[in-house]
Amino acid sequence: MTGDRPPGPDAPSYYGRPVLKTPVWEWKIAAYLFTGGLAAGTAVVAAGADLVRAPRLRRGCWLGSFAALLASVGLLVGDLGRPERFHHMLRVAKPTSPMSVGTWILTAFGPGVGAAAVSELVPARWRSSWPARLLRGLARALGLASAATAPGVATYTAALLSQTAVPGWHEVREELPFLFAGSAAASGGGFGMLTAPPAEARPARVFAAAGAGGELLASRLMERRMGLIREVYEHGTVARRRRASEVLTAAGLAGTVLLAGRSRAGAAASGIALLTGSALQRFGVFEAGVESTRDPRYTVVPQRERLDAARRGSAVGDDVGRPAR
Amino acid sequence: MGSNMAEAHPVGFQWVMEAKKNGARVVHVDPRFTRTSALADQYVRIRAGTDIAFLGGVVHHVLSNDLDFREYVAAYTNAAFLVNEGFADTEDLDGLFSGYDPATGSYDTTTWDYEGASQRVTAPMETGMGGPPIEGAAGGIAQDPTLQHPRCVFQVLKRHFSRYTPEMVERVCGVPREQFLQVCDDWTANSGRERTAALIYSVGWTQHTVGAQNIRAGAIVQLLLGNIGRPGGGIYALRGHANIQGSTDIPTLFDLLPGYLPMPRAGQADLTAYLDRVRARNQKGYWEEADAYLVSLLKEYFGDAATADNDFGFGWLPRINGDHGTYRTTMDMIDGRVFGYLVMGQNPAVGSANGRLQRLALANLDWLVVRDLTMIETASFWKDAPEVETGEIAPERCRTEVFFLPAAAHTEKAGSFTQTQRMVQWREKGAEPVGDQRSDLWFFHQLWRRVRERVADSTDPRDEPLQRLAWDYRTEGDEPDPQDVLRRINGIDLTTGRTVDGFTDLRSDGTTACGCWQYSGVYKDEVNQAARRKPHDQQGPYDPEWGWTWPANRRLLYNRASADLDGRPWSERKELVWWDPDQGRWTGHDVPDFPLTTPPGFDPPADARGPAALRGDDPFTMQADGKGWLFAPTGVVDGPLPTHYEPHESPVRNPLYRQQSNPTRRVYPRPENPYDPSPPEGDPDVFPFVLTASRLTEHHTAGGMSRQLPHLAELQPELTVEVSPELARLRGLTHLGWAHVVTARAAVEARVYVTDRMAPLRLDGQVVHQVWMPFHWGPTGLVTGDSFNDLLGVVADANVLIQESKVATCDVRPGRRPRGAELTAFLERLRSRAGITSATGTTLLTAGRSPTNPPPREAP
Amino acid sequence: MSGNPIERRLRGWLDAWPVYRQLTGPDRLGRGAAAQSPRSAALRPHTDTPGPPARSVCPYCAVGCAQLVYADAGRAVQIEGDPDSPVSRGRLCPKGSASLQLVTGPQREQEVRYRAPYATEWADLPLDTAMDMIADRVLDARRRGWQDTDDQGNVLRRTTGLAGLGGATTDNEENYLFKKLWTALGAVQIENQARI
Amino acid sequence: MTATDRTPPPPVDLARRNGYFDPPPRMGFFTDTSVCIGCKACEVACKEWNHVPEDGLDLLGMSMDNTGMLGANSWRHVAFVEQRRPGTAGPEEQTLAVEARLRAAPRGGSELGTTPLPTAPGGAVADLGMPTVGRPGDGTGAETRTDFRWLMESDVCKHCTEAGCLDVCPTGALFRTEFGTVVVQQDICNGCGYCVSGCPYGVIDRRPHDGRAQKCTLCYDRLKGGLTPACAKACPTESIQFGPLDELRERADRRLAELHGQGVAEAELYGRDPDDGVGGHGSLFLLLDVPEVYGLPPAPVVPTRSAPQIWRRVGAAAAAFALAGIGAFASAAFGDHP
Repeated sequence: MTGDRPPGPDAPSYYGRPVLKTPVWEWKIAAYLFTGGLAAGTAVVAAGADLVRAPRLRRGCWLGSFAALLASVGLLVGDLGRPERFHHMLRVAKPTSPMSVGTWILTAFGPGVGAAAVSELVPARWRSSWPARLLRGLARALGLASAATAPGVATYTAALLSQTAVPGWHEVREELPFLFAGSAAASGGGFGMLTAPPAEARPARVFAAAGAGGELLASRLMERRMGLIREVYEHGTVARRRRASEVLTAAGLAGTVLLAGRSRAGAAASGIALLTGSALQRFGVFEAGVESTRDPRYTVVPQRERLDAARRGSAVGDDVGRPAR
Repeated sequence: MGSNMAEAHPVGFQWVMEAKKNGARVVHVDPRFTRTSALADQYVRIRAGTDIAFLGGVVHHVLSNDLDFREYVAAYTNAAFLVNEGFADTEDLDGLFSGYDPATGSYDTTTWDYEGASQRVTAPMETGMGGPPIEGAAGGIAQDPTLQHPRCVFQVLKRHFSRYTPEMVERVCGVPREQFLQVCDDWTANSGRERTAALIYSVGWTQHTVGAQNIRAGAIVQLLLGNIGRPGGGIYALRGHANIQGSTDIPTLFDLLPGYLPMPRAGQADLTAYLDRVRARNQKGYWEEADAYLVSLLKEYFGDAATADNDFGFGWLPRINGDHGTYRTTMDMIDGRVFGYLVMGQNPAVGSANGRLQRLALANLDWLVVRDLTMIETASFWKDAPEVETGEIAPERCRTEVFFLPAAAHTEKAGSFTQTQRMVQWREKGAEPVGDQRSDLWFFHQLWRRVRERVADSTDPRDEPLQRLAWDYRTEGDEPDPQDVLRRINGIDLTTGRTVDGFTDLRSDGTTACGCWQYSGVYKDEVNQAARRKPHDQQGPYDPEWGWTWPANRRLLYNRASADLDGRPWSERKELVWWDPDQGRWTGHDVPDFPLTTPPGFDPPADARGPAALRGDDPFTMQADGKGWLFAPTGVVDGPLPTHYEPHESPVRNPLYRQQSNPTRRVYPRPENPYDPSPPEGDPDVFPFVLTASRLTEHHTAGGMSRQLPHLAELQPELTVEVSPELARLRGLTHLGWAHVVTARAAVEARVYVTDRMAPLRLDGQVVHQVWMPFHWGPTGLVTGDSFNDLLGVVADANVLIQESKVATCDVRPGRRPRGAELTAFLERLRSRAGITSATGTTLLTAGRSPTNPPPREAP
Repeated sequence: MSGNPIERRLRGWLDAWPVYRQLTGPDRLGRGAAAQSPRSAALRPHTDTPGPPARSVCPYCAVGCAQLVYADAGRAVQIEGDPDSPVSRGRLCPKGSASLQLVTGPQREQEVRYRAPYATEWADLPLDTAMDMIADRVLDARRRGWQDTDDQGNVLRRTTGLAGLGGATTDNEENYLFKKLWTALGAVQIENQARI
Repeated sequence: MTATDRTPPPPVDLARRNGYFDPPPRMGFFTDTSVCIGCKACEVACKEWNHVPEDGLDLLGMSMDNTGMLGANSWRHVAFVEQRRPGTAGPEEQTLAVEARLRAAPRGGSELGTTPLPTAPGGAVADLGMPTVGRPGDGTGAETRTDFRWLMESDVCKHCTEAGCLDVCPTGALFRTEFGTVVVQQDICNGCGYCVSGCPYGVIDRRPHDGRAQKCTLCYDRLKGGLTPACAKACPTESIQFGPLDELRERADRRLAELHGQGVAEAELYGRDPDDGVGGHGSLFLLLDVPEVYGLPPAPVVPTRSAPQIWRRVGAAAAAFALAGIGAFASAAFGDHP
């Protein structure tokens, strides 16, 4: 008898109360999305710079990566309800938990970045000593290994958000990894452009441009495919943040292509635009998820539509939800 | 009816739900759609205080359609008995019965007699439990077994309710005709040989100026349908406190001694005079043996000092000569006639009607002792009463000396509670009290010890009973062993020193001592029977080995009525006890409520008295005539039959009679206790709505045991007032907004709940809005709020002196109430607008004519 | 498997690490047995008290639901329904279920509180002193309110100087002594919730 | 979401699949709302046993519901719906006032069950301008309310066969017990909060100050002692039944058939079907209306089912990211210099 009730956004609810809990994650997690992506992006740039012998780019990016990593760890631990138990993360290795997967990826990623950064910090007068050389060699190997895990660091956070019941994150799971990958690359490249002279920073620019382009593309694609959840993405702070992000990213992209190769200032401006765009994108997506849990319709309506569609299509029940009555 | 069982007695409600699963039909009649209504098959909305009109309608329906269980009615009730020629009905006197005295506001009940018998007592509080005495009941009462005689009870009843038609029910109660007839159909269809129906009530019936008659009306329906004394039938009073049943059996009440023996009255010079008032010399049934019960009690009270020569110490008992009820006493406190007050486990400052009256009384005492688990408003009134805010009570001017003594909790002491079906259940001690926490047993023992010390050398005769008081209970530490107290309550055969087996062992010659005859058997064989805990899945459906039920561990009273005239169960489905001709005795699943060897066809000799005078078809063994009373010739002071009277405060003119309200109700005209006059005396303009109240599942009474507990307080954190969407629109109230409810006495603020569970009623072209509030709040605790009871006035049922707290008139206004002196002024303004003085509403007689000259009746 | 204490220790340490249990046991995904902590494995209900529970009755309404009171060192640790009861079959309503909080919560007063006439605050008072004072006041109020006869000369031999209220929440045995003592004192004003 | 990524495994031997040798049968609840009297004994009994603190002395205005939602401090929640017609939400007078207050709350009202709403009842809502159409006192109202009913439902953790909260927990604090139930181990949980968003039912939440995730344990300790969970034991009307899940499913089917036979066509089972989006519940419900009316999601799917899809996309994105990196440097190493 309820099957013939016209589907629509005016679903019955329990006094308008949300069905889901809003995420307990605070701004720290949104910030981590950015710093994690930055750590990954800069690690890739640093390792690449190492390989192509671009020392200033390498040095800046390893240090940047390490700083972003430290910030990430700080933010992650700080968001815990029981920070002193952060090491419990290493108790299990759960493939079903993106956070567990992420923890292990970060565990693999971290030491190399740390070693590389420490090695970069060795004062010039000690560099030729044998322990420093040993460290350098080790750091290089470890840094390259870290860079190999960086794509994981850059993108697993999309899984982290998507594999939740939060409509604003779950519904965009197809595009979110690309959005985040692009965002990470843009920020990593952008950071590279900021720290190294244009002459050395070309790979960073290419990387940043690819990332920014990817990010913009993914963002547009994501919006086009949205269902009801579009309401959340197109309204309020979320929409403002993401619009700003897109403008900055686009500007950063243009700057990267047109200016950054020529002018240090242009490179810096473009890099800052890309970094800011990346950060705003993360906050926008994060907040979209939070916002989407505050109204029961985003949870209920798609489910009800699916259920009703399945009932119309099949007398025995659908394949995702519940049996027909 | 009159009960919100699912909310107030949730665990008891499991049996209703189980019955429903087994196919029973559940009907709920209530002013408000409650959690009980939600689970019922049918919900009937009724105007508060019109239950008798509804039930009278059922009686009318049953009688006019010949739907009564005729065999049962003719044999087991007094339907065939003839009523005195002088009797005049409310139909004759426009709402009054014969014998009304306007000067005293009471009845001379002599015209209500049976023909051929006589009764001498007019007040039920004079007769105790056994049912009022009827002289000559053991002999012959004139009767017409065909039920045709115009003066036989059956015909009197028929005539009395002749105008209680479905149309009249609709006019009075606001119940649509179809809904009412559906209830009638269900009730009658589920009564008779094969089926029985149960009736459940609570204080929704008792807390009215027609409280006793509400229950009488239910009893009449159940008797007519053959639902008394039979499994699945009956009338169940669901009581609200763990031991409220016990505290009436073993009473802490002014008018009763243990076992519903009445308190001696002024003028009863000796034991014989007392007994002659309590029971007739030639009546039937077990109450005829009241002498054995009283003498055994006196032997328990005074031990060896009670002898046949000194009337067993009867003379030491104090005498009453009127109303010493809790409200009267409260008013006496205000008037300075009471100096000290001991309150234990009760919270009158917020829990009794007219809270201001209560608090002003507390403020005028010399001393007050409060014993409770937590700090309650009754102990702290001098600093947190609303009257402190209005300036009526000032701590520095309030002389009441207050002792707060922390009490031990139920887990911290052993003892017995009697639950609502008369089952006495023993509690073991599970934990230790801490600090100064003590049991009440300790308190009374210590108080006795100290008092005794102080009067030990007295020669004043008034100290004699204290000196002679038998208080030799076995002690454990510094308090009596409760098992020993229960053993003495059970009764001791003084010739052997052993416990008696039951009340039939008690003697009037001083050879037995018994604290409460009713509880005789609870310590049978020197074993605490109340402590028995044989699991229910290891015994039969009546579980006789769990606890102990008075009387005689009998689960169902008057169960002789479950068998037909020949002693066979009315039906196989409904068998309970029956006559076994082979053994020559009554037997069955329950303990038979009948002399065990009196056969069904027994006709006693003319000179028989007491239990021996019971005929084989007299199932009501405590009644003087052995019958179930459709008509109460005595014992009910406001009429032999229930009659619809409007509540004391009502916006509606009584559609049935010119007599508006119960003409015998007890009014207390005092400045602290103003009433809103009802039609025809006053107009319902200022207080146009009907106010009613009840419990929430999540709280307990005035909240002393729930408002302080986070796990309960969070479930219902604030006082609310429930109104219908229609009333909300009418008064501009919004859901969750503030409103204040005002009566002639007080204004109380609460959060508004706009809900479809409330709905206005249309009667006779008049729309009546009802307003509901819970009454659990007060100024202390985790969650606080105004006290609902402040809104109520004190006006009482004359039979039992219970106040009418289930219905009053009120207004609801948006916003918060005025505070402090403004509040006083605000109320004063409203009262003057409504013309309310301390005298309004106290005119009892409104029939308008002399009762001796019956006026022509108005067309219905 | 090995007698080497270091190896044993290492193995014990490894066994305590769920990741190791995941790799070596049947719970590969670490969502069940492998993730169980030692505390969880050893968990027991706190009704595992030294002695049997006291068989009690709920103190709220008059349905008379049976309760089991589990106590440890004289203090109640859990109160729940007694399934043996034919009345309640082990069930309790929210109030009955809150009984533990009722008897062990911080709202319980533990000491005598005394408010002298005209005082604006509570004061302490030893219990014994309080009882002596109460006994004196009871006798005094009794004396002042004493009535030997009524207007017509009928014997009353009673006092209306003191009143008592309570009983619906107290035990039969307590009520019995209350009424008995009150009656012996000649006090007639004694009431309880049954009339309210 | 369009389709499932895989067919759930049959729900038999759930505990065995999670590494227990010879486990007891899977235990669960069957909450039959058709006999619920809304007494909230379950809420209190649960809190008393599990030492769950109060969740706020907050008048919510949701009929008799002052708990509002399951949460860290409410492991049982009794929902109350006053319905004018089946299939509709509660009365608009109440919803209007309540919803405004919920929207103003930091977590949209989903903090209920954990913490009180920050604004006082009525405080957030000015006079909503209730329409005063019609003459005052018109009509008795009774005649238009023939369909009126009052639904009550005791909600609890679903103990899903495929539990979103458990799957995403990175510490193993949330785990599948030998009884097939889902429990947070309080000695392990570090309060990462992932489970809160992993649950498609809004059940689990983090307790402020304590910092750990909290929800119904199906009285794991009591089960270990062979006892019935506190809520089921207290429930006066057997609205909450506890037992082996297989048995409960049969009981639920019988009860549904019984109600359908009595003409209660709107009765439906919730969480009964092992093929649903979470592989079926460990705690089943018999509802008298669509789940939305009780604040339940009508057809939730455990997010874990999207994991393969998500990881494929993540993999592709990571590859693209890596390629972009490699490409950038390859172009630098081998390409033309600017």
